[in-house]
Amino acid sequence: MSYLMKNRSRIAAAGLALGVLGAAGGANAQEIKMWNLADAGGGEAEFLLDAAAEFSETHPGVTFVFETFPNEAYKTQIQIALAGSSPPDVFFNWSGEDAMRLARDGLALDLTEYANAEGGFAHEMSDGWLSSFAIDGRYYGMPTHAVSKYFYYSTAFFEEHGLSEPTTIAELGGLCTSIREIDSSIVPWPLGNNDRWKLNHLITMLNHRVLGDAGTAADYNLSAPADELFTNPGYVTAWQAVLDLQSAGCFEGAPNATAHESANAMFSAEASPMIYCGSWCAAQFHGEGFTEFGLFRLPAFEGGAGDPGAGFLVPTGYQVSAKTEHPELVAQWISSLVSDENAAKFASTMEAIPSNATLIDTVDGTEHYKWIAEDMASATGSVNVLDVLLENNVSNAYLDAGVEILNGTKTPEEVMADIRAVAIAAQDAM
Amino acid sequence: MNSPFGTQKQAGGRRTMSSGASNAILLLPALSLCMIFIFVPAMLAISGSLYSYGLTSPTRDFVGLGNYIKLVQDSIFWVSLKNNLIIVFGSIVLQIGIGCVLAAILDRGITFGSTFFRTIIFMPVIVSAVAVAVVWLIILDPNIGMLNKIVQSVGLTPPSLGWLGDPKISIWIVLGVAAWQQTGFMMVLILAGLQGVPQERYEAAALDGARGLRAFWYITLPSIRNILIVAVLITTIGGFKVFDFVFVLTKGGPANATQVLGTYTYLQAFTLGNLGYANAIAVVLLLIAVLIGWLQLKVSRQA
Amino acid sequence: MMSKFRITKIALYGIMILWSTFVLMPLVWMVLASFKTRREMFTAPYDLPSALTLDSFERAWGVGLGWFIANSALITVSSVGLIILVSGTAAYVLARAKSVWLRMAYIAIVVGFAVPVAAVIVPLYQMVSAAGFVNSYVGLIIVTSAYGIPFTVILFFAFFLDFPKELEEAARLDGCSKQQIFFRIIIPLSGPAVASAAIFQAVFVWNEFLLALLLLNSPGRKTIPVGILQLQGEFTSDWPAIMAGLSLATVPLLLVFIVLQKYFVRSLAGLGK
Amino acid sequence: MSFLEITNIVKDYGAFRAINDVSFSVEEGEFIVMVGPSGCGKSTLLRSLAGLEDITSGSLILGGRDITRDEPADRGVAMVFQNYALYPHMTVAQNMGFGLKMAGQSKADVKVAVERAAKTLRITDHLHKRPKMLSGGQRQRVAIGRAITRSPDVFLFDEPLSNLDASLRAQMRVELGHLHAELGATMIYVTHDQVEAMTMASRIIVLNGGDIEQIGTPLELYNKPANRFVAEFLGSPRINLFDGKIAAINAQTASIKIDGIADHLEISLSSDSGPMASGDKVTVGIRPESINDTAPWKIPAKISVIESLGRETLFYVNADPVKTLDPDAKDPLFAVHKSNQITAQIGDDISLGIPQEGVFLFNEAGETVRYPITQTAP
Repeated sequence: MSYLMKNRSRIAAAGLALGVLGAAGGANAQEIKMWNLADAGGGEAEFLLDAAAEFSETHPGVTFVFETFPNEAYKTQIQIALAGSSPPDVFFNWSGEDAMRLARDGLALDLTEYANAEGGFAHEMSDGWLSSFAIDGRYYGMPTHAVSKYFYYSTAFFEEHGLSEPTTIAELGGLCTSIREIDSSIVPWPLGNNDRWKLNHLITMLNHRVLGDAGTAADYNLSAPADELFTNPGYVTAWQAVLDLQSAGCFEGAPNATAHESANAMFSAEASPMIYCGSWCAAQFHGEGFTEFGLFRLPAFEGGAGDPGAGFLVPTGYQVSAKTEHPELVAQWISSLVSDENAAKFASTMEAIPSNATLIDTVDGTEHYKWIAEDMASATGSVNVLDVLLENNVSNAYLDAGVEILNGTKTPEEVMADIRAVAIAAQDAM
Repeated sequence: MNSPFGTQKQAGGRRTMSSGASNAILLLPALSLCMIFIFVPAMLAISGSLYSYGLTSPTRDFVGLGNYIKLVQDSIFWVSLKNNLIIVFGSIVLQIGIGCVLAAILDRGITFGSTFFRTIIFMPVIVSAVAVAVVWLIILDPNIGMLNKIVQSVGLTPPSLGWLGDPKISIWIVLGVAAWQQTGFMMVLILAGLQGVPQERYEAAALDGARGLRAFWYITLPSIRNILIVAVLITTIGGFKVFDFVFVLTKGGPANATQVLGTYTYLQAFTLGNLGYANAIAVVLLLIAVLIGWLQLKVSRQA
Repeated sequence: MMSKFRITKIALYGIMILWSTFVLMPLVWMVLASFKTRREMFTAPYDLPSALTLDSFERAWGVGLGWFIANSALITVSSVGLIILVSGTAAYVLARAKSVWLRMAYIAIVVGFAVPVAAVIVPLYQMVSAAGFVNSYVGLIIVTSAYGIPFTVILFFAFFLDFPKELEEAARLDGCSKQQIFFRIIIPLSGPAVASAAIFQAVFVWNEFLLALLLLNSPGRKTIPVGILQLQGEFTSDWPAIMAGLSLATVPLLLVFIVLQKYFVRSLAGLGK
Repeated sequence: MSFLEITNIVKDYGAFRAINDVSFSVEEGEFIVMVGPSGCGKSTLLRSLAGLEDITSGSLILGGRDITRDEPADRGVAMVFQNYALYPHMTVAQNMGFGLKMAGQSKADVKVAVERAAKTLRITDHLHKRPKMLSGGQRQRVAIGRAITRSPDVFLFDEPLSNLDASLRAQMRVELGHLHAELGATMIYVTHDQVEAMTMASRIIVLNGGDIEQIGTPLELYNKPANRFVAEFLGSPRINLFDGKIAAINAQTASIKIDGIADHLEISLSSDSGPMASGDKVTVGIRPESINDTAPWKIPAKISVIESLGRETLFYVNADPVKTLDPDAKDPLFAVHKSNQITAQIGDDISLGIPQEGVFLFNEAGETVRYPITQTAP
């Protein structure tokens, strides 16, 4: 080990020297720098390296630099890097307001021509997928896959105690109460909200279940008149649902101080029987050696306007920096990532739902993957998550509101008043 | 000249530089670095605070004092300022207070093992605040954290919202973690001062009947007055500079309860993209910095 | 009388042991936890590890900890060198200054010490970015150095005020220019002050976070504090790996400190002047 | 033109004038000692010569060269500092050779010069040592050696012996005297110790408040001080002074009335006496060694303190109501010097015989108006 360390640091030192020279001499004309999310799973790195090797065969002289960032840091760093002098050529992004703002501010490249060129990604996927990164029919990004969110539950625990999947939010609360009755020290559903987005994903879905798409759209894109913004009592109802779940004993005692990693670990270590987690979590749980779980969609809200068939769906993909020195090459590179073969390969290594589903049936995924793929295909609608959908300040206010609600420091009415104030200010600034 | 060693030849060509020019050569590198990277950005922050613009937006709009008007109405700004003050005064009490006690014990209270204790207690100072915060993050974890276990083992109930999740106590936890790291620094700083107090002074005091705590109060403290002033200044400046601890421990949460001016500037600038507004917060920090700098000069001249 | 004396002694030792334990526990736990398995972290987080496995160290190292350490070392050595050099020369001029302008320059530098990086980070980032120095070691080294200068100037200023004037005068008679006096007479005799400043700045630069976070954003160029944060983000619930990474990043430094602690302590003595 | 011409030197520190229009000249090979109380400007003057202080106005000509604005190293002067100012990080040899090295001389030349100087000062054995390994006296030698190595036109000494103990100081005085003779070099030496001035100087310059009071050989200054300040400054114990009033005067004699003494003190006058008039207040001066038992004019007194030094004896007597004008003493006592041992006891009554030949008179402005009649040794 110590020999290895020594050797590596020598290599590191040599690399540093080169790096300094590189920085001084300007970027290599054939270098593609690509940013990705760090905790997307180990499979992604391998997939990209393989794809890069393949791409280099047809495009000799191209080199790749892959850089990754953890979730929270990513959102900040990508903005900083794009505004700065040394942005990546191509970068991961969620479809949503952030991606659109980068397009509007001229930092994300218009890829329409490249996408429609021969071999371009526009030929690989449906218009529905393409629209996730489009403004007025112009493509400012290329979706690779979508993520969703489900309840994961321990099948062994549910069987042992005769529990069943809930069909309404109220039943979900009842489920928590039952679990607490079995053993009050068990946290039925660890939230892990210390990064704030865990509850944000839940409230996204609750807003939808209560208000429906039509009830929220004008508020979310700030197009409603100022005196009507976020005034729908449904928002308060959704928050109240969170409070009801909390008082039903669902969450851990200190959700705002618990990391989502801890919450995940509580589930995979079978300390907790249930968790609301992204579609990407299945691969993670498998990786941690826990496979005995089932899945269900967030249930309906009685009397809610939302379509219970609609699922949480965030398309994700790549955008290209407007400052890249070789846009065509970069466009070819990302297009190659959604070729039939690569898309299938991506789907199988990542257990993800690819934007190009041509060869999806050939993918030999796990049971859980197949379940998720089927469910997403059968969804009758899609709900994008608030923290990428809303304008930055409103999104932040919504994130903070979740913390206040869970801590009991503000009532649903109070947090909605806060959000409304921020939304009005943001609308003003537009 | 009839020196037996002959006359020293004056090197004719040598012409020494004028005093002004050589002053400039020696002074300018440091001065220009400070100017370019501290004062110019400070000026830009002041001018930038009069505009509204985003991190990625291509244009900026002049809003005059608009950002400042928003600032005084922004409760999170006042919470941040209050938190900075809590950290400043709390750190003075904890770090300098405890540091003083520990230093006094090391100086005259105990002999055996004093180097050992001094080394241990100073150790956290050289660990980066980020690493300190990450370790504490896990210790403070409400589900598996050590602190909960310890508190429960003595029969107390840990806060139900978590040490860092409860807005009423989270800022005090940040303060405590900072004290865990920095007290050793203050202890060693004060110890250095104590060791400069001549033994005769204590002997004279003993003859005058002042021993133990009275000697500490009447002899020791006045003797290390200068070092205490330096310690208070460093702590005050550090209290307004605080960023890393908060950023890693709480990111300003829960719901901005631990936000400080530094992290709030960062949040507004880089997370929310309100650069103009972030600059207005920064200007407040700058004003405080100038005030402290002025105080520092005042007392250092006096000292 | 004797017993009162002993009780006092025991109480004093009690206080020292209490605080030392408080300080030591997290550090010891950090190291112990690095040897645990992930399951052990949950089942028995505060027991001794069942077996001394180095797995978590390998996982942590795999993130590029070696790079982080190398980056931090490069940046620390360069910045500290630069800081000492320019602060030393500047403080020398300022300590000997009689003119109002130089007096004002000193005041400006002192005020600069109180300016938090966070307060100027927005324009600073834009300036560095506009100059094309984002992601460049040189950029970070220069900017970090700028923030290390004020404190170092203050430190050297106090030292030079006490420096025997006759030595400089003797050197002038011996034909030294101001620069020669500084480099041939003052610097060789400023060992304690230089060591003091170097130690302070090494700790400051090594641990500097905000500038490194913003100015070096590609993972290959990260410094230790930023790398640790990445480690924390990347290893989700793999706490043994995080603790192993933290141990690798801090324990060598702690050992260096224990060996050199005498000098650290001495270096602080200069501050009270 | 003299070797070193110092003309109209003025040095101001803001509103404070440290040196007030000072001029003098120095011949080659002279040993000039500048004395005066602290703050008199002697060190400032020396440092101005060295170039360590910029003078406000005036000029310095050394060997025909105007060095007024030259850099210190270019003036052809070397200086020995009070606290030696040796570079602690260099060996003795490096210390001594540093000036030549900076002047660009070859290593070999530097070595030769250093070794020669070391031999002169008998410090050859210490050349490889660091200054902190040396005793005070050795350090002093090295400091002098550093000056010698550079073969300057003028040596400047700034109270070089004040950090040494008494016996070493006496020894170094002799050695410096030898060195001056051996090198034949021009030396300017600042001290506040009048013994050093008296023993070593070819000429003494007495400075006071930025002005030169008098320049002359040691004996000239001792015997013919231009004023009361110089008379008081030179001589140990200090000259005894007391008030008097001229009761009567003519071309040959003056009769002085001393309060409390019935008989007038009769003084003979000569051509070098200054103007005096009847009724003038004067200060009478008498050196301790001039007081004897045989003089006709006597003051009754009582012995207060006896200092028996073996070979000689000093005693201090209370001559009330005649008080000496010593601002520092609580009981203004007369000092008396006897060049033998005495048997008297404290409390004994004696008479102080004041021989009129030994009397100084100073007018109200402090100028000397009557010198003692010089007695040359047989």
